[in-house]
Amino acid sequence: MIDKTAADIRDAVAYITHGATVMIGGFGRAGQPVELIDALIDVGASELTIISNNAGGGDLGLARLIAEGRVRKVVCSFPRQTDSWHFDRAYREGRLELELVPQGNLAERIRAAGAGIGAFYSPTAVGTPLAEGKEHREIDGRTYLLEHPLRADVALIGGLRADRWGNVVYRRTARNFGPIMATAARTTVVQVDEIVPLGTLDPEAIVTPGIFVDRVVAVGNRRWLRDGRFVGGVDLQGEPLVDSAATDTVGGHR
Amino acid sequence: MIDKTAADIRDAVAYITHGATVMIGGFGRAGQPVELIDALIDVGASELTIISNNAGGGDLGLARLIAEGRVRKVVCSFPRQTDSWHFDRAYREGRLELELVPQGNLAERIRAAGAGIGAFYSPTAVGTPLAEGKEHREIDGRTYLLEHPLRADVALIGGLRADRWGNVVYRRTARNFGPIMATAARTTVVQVDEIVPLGTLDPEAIVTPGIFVDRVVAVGNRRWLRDGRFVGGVDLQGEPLVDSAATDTVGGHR
Amino acid sequence: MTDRLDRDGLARRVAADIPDGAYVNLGIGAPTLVADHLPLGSEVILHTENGMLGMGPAPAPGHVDPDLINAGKLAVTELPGAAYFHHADSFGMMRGGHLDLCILGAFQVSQTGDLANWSTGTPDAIPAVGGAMDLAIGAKDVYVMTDLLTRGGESKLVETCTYPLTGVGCVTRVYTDRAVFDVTPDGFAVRELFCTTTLDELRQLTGLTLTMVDEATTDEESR
Amino acid sequence: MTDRLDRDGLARRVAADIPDGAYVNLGIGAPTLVADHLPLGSEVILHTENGMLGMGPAPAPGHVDPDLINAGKLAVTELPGAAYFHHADSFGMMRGGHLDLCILGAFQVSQTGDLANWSTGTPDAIPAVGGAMDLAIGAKDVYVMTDLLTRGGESKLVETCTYPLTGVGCVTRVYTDRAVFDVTPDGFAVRELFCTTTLDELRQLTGLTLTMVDEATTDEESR
Repeated sequence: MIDKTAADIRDAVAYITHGATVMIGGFGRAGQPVELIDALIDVGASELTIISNNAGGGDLGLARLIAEGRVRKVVCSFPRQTDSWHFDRAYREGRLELELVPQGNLAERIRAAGAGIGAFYSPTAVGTPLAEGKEHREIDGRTYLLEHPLRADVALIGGLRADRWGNVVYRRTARNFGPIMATAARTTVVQVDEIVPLGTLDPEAIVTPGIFVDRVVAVGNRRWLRDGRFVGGVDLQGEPLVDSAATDTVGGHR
Repeated sequence: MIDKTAADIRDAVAYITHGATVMIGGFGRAGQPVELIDALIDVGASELTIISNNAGGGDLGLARLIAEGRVRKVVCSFPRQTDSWHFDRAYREGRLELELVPQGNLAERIRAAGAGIGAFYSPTAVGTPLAEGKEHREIDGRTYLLEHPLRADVALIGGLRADRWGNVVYRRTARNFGPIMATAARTTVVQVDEIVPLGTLDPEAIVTPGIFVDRVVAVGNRRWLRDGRFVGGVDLQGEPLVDSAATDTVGGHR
Repeated sequence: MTDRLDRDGLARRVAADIPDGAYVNLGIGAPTLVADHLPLGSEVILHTENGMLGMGPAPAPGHVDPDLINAGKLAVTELPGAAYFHHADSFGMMRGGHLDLCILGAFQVSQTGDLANWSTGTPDAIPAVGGAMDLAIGAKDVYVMTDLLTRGGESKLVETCTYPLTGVGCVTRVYTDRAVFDVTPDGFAVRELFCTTTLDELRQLTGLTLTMVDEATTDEESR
Repeated sequence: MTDRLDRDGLARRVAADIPDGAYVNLGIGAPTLVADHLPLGSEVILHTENGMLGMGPAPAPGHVDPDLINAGKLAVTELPGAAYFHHADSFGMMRGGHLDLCILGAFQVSQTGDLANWSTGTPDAIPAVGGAMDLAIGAKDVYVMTDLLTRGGESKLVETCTYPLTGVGCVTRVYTDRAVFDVTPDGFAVRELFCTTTLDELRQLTGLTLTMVDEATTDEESR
């Protein structure tokens, strides 16, 4: 019988070792597996390379992992947030390496790792500073850059519901990087609000089939989601967004 | 207001012209848009290049299109079926060109076209006759072949339900090539059993978002699915499979 | 200041040019405001890079769903007909040319349509690119929405960008507070002047040789 | 014929080696039979290339669902826990190395693990490859299940394949009606003899220098 559920969240991340490469799902707070990250902090691994779209906000989750000095390098598209003070400080003090990847190339490189693609040609970033050092190739009159797969030792992902086979569904825009990261890591661990009996999830609506998942752990309602102000965004000039009730001052014309 | 529903199935395929490249969804009969193909036959386009996993079975759908002499070339992975007599004859008589593509490369090339990938390196078919003429490249100690996107003028797809925005869900293994073909054609036409009001389809379970779809047309219950014997398979030696009730003689040890 | 449109006026002007049924991505910052001015009864389907089509406006206070945000990480809502998908699918949608239009902010736009909007190149800044480069090269049309001048009074329309590029030759039109510009093979052409702004003023402010769009041949020239 | 296993016996023998919880693709033809012999109570999750995990056995007569078929286009059923996905995802699953095991038929297997199972190279045959090449290079282990000899009496285990290849060096084990063979750096090693078959007989039938697997070092040598 297959049972991928882990009763203790620390067991689910226990094998993450010093120097590991860890993918962390989420876009801002949505989909960020905060409880798994907390467990990872407890377990004690350090010198980690983190692959994630952002570099954490506020004082919890990925931000806390960085604050605790566990991260050596971040591969991401958008580290700069209103509340990314922990990343900002570590980066400015030179304690953290940053590899900046355009968001679409980040996603496609992760997908390529999971799908066994050796490399692919992307049109994104041609002619920009982020194209430097990359192989250029003209195909049908358009220039592309050669991009390589991004793999990880472990992926930590936030889902909504899972069953004991490791089938996972997500919630709204919290889906984001979860489904592709699940395919690109040697070990994939998913936290969900709830574990449901096998056969409960609609087979037509399962987003991550269990084949990509090694451990699922139920964390209940994620109360931290509603703690404090709902922040994390930044405008084009890097200025903080205020909380969402005040969108009028946010969507402004600068 | 957006309304992609076509009342008359012939209107949905009217712009398919002489010499067009047409993707046709389906794996065997599952997901094959038979009604759309019938309409295409009525409309009269010929000299078509067809991209489809199989080359039709029995006397309807893609098989009938071939029988009517409308097809110049087939790009597929597995033309040989128990009941692919129309393809077989046209091919043997030299009336039809065949480009054989391993199924995974076929799928990934279609996806690449839809996702704006210039080309990609695939490990499939290395060292086989199907690698001939392709660029080889070693990446991290493994050999890959360069594969290019496969595009079409039109994709004809069989789904289960759609709404007026063109959002589509599929049914079981009839999903197969539909979602990727929808992304890879200039014009995508989907036949469904039923068109449902906007907002009825679960946003978490929509497989093909309407952005990829130009026309949807309701065809009701597909009675042809249950016409005649359920055949179409072939064993490793190319011998016909008999109907499914007699699996005992099919799954045999040869 | 009657020589320029205010931000709402500009957002309304941009919105008026978006056809019914278009699939549109609104970049973070000013472009977000366009959503509030789409013509009533028209269905424009908004894409957000973090995995959604059919994005609705900001929720009522107290109805924030932390799992439902836009690319700027602001709370949004879901319209009937919405669909969710993962990040590789979302960016495949962009890169594959399926979006009709994307509206972005800018630091600079060159007369050949180069866009600079992700970095001012200052050495102490923390670099962040997000989805800007994918959007710039992916959508069928890329419109820029911005003030014509920086706070320091410099023109954002330039001969050649001095800031690091986001995309090459990707911008097709620029909506500013003083005028609308098409990017043509002959450089910027003024499509529409706002308020009391004149062509000569624009030439002075930008230092560029500007022409008026020849309406009869707009469609040919503006791409 | 007590010198070889019958097809059910062989399918049972293969099934016994599949661990609980494995993700397995059964090729069309003989390998399909393995599904009927999986140990009771073990959960082996079957993948079918046309977009499904958690595939169940053939339906009862009269319960055929034409939208629910396997790679051989035979009617199958859905187990609780099943999931559907499209073809690019299905083959990404294979190519990305996520399947533990794939069991294929063969025309020939070489002593270096090359597999030929899609074409006999006869000029009048209609070529068809399907997913064979993707499966061959994708799964963590590729087992072949076949008669040792062709109907004409020739060995399917060969020094070098003469038929067109499906994949290079991909086969890790071969289950035949007379013996089980591991593909090792030193060629085929006999893992198990069936019925009255002897090593000498196998050497005669195949014309190959065969050794017995050294059980103590199997795990090291057989990959």
